[in-house]
Amino acid sequence: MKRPALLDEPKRELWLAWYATVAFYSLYAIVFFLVTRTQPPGKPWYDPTQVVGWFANRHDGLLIGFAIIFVLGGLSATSIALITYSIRRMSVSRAFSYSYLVLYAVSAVPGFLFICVAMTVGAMRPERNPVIQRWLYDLGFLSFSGTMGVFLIGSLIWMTAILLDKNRVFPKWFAYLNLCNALTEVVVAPSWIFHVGAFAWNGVIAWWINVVVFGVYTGAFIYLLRCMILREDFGTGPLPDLPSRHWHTIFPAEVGAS
Amino acid sequence: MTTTESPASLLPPKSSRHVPGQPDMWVFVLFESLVFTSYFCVYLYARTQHEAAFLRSQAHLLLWLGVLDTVVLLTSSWAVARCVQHARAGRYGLARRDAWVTAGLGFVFLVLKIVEWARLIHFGHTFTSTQFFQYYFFLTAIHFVHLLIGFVVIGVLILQLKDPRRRRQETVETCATYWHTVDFFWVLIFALLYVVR
Amino acid sequence: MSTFNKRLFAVWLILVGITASYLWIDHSAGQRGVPTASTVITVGAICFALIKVRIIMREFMEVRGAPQLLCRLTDFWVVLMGVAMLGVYFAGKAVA
Amino acid sequence: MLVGDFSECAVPTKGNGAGLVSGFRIEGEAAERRRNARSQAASQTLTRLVDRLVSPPMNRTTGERIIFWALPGVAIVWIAAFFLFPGFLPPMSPKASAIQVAAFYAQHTSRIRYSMILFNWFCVALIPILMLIVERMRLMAHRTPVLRFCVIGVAGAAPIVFLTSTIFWLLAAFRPYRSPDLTLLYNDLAWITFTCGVPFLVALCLFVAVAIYLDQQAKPVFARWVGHFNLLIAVALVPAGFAGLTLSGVLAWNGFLSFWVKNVAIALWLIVMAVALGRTLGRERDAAEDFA
Repeated sequence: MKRPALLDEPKRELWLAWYATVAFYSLYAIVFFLVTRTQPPGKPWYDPTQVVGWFANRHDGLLIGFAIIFVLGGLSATSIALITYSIRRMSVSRAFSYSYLVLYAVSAVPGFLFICVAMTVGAMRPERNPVIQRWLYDLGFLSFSGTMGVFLIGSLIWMTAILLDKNRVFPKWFAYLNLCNALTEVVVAPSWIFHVGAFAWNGVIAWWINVVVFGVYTGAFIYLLRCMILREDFGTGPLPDLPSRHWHTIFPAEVGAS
Repeated sequence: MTTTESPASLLPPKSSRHVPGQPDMWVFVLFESLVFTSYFCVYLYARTQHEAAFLRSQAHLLLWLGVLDTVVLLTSSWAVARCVQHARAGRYGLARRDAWVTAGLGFVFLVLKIVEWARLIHFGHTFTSTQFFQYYFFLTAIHFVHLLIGFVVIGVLILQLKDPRRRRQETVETCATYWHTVDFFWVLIFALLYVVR
Repeated sequence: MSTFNKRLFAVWLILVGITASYLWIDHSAGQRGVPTASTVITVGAICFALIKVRIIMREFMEVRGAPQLLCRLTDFWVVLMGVAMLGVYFAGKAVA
Repeated sequence: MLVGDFSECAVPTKGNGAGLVSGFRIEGEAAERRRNARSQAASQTLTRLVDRLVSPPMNRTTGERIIFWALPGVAIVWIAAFFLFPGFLPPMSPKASAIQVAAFYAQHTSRIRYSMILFNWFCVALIPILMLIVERMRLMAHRTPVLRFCVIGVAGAAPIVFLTSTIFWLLAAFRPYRSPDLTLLYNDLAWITFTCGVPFLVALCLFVAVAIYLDQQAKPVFARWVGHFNLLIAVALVPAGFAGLTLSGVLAWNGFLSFWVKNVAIALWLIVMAVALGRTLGRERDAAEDFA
């Protein structure tokens, strides 16, 4: 009997989770930006008839795209699990890893389930009363953009864990990047207040700049999680450096410390 | 400018030149500067599109209060810069005094800001009243949040200086770098909100 | 060795001086409470602010004692911020 | 270990020779202190371990048995709620007009309310059962707890989907005389949440399947076929996600795939996983390399 190489790889679970994370974020971006075209978001100032037009415009995209999320959205748990694992690998209390796990497990429901349900229900019956259609439109976008607390506290938890960690699981600059990400969750709050302008849910500040920060942040942690898996030695002390000779370009902080 | 023609003797020798604080903190400084620059750009653009309306709202700000804010924060920055130098020289008592001065001045700034907000809201200028005040309250509030984080940072600094086993010059410098960043963000915000015409 | 650093004090004086000069700019620009748009003041205020930022970085943040890379990087950043802000300002003016 | 001690200690390193020397002295003392503390902690851990070994092994499993045997009770409530809700047998048609839907809620108000209150109470009872699976996963021959975290990550969200749908159903039945358009809206929200809300269940089945496949030991916790079965259930749940696409046919929320296949799959999953869990309950926990 031939055993697949994956089964003998000690880091197999970590790699599976990492590839699932990459797959999930790619899928998420494709569905939200290309299939449903719900990102960049619709205009918050649309009147009911314009909202009906907006739904009509992307009818199939909304239904198919969000159906894909309905099926595969649960894969978001892989990135949460991997990050939880990374925090557990740090020399900090378990309270941090469990907090992160629960916070982000909670975040899935308002984070993407509400927009999927609201937009599907809206696209399903184009003939529905336009005022109610706009109600669904608001529910979709505001629940998606305005779900701030879990990500704010989650990022701060991760940041604190990295700063306290002595096992060098993540570089400290990423902790500060967590702070930047947490601050974007503060910046998005005015989207609950304004219908027009830079602070509305599609505004330059509340959406565009935040999305860029979030993109940088997500790209950084996916890359750093990969580094962590490569460096993982299944011990409890400091993680060894990357086996590459260019590691010091990636973790400049450790040069001074070691 | 005064900065470039400094005597070479005052600078550490080339070989021992080091990044102040964790290099990682500089990633934050540079990244957050970009984020703030993008906010400033959005504000400046909005300004040019509605110049008259912005000027009319801007006239309700008190320039001298802004100048006072700035001077208070600059002084706090000066204090934390002295704190770093004292700590480097091993004068931890003085360093701690300066850290407290920094926090105290930060607190004065905080109070000034709250008074200013209360005054504006009292006269009916709120987050939702005009476009200028939208940006005014947004920029001052996001800076306020950075300042609140700054208090945590100064708290860490004071704890570090207190406990001989924890004292690390690197952490002291890292904390100071954060505080200076909050300071220079305010310098920019002040110029853009109060002075620009 | 004195514990009072004269250099830092001088830096602080300069920074406060620049800040105070804004009062004078403001005084000379407006016609008694009626502010008018002024490109000169806008550009001047932004440039002065950026000079202050550079002084803070160099002196307070001790970049002048840092490796060349950080010196250049921070200088580049100051220029970048200036170019971005003034660029958007003039672009906005052109559009308006 | 040694490296850890070094990094823990506060040593001013930058170009300060004296600091370095005194730093090492401090380091020596601190390390001594730490070593003492550590040996104390080690002896404490040992006592705790001994406690655990001499106490009857039943202690730990009794609680798990209670949770396990609560499952039939919970299942009865679920089945009761399912049959009590007038909109399931047969499932309400998505093609019904607002007037028809409003009339339905006006006519069956009580049965809708009581069935959904029941379901609201007990849908989250899924969580303790999922935690039993998580505890089984501890015994699997995995190197890391990542897959367990994956299951915990979806365990909360899965029943919350059902919870949300009960809220919409209860809202629809709360004021049956309101504008029919609004009742239709609540009805749509409830049905779409209930039917399409499978992402966490699909992911759960996939995670359990992968966990079983990777459990490479002489006596695996779950048999291999349980993994295959989980994959099959995951596939069976997929069509339900597409229920929004059509108002009639097999994919519609009252259709063969989206309603019958999906709900039968969930029921089957519960039954099969319960049987599989029941078989593992008494097993010793020594076999696994417990990384936690």
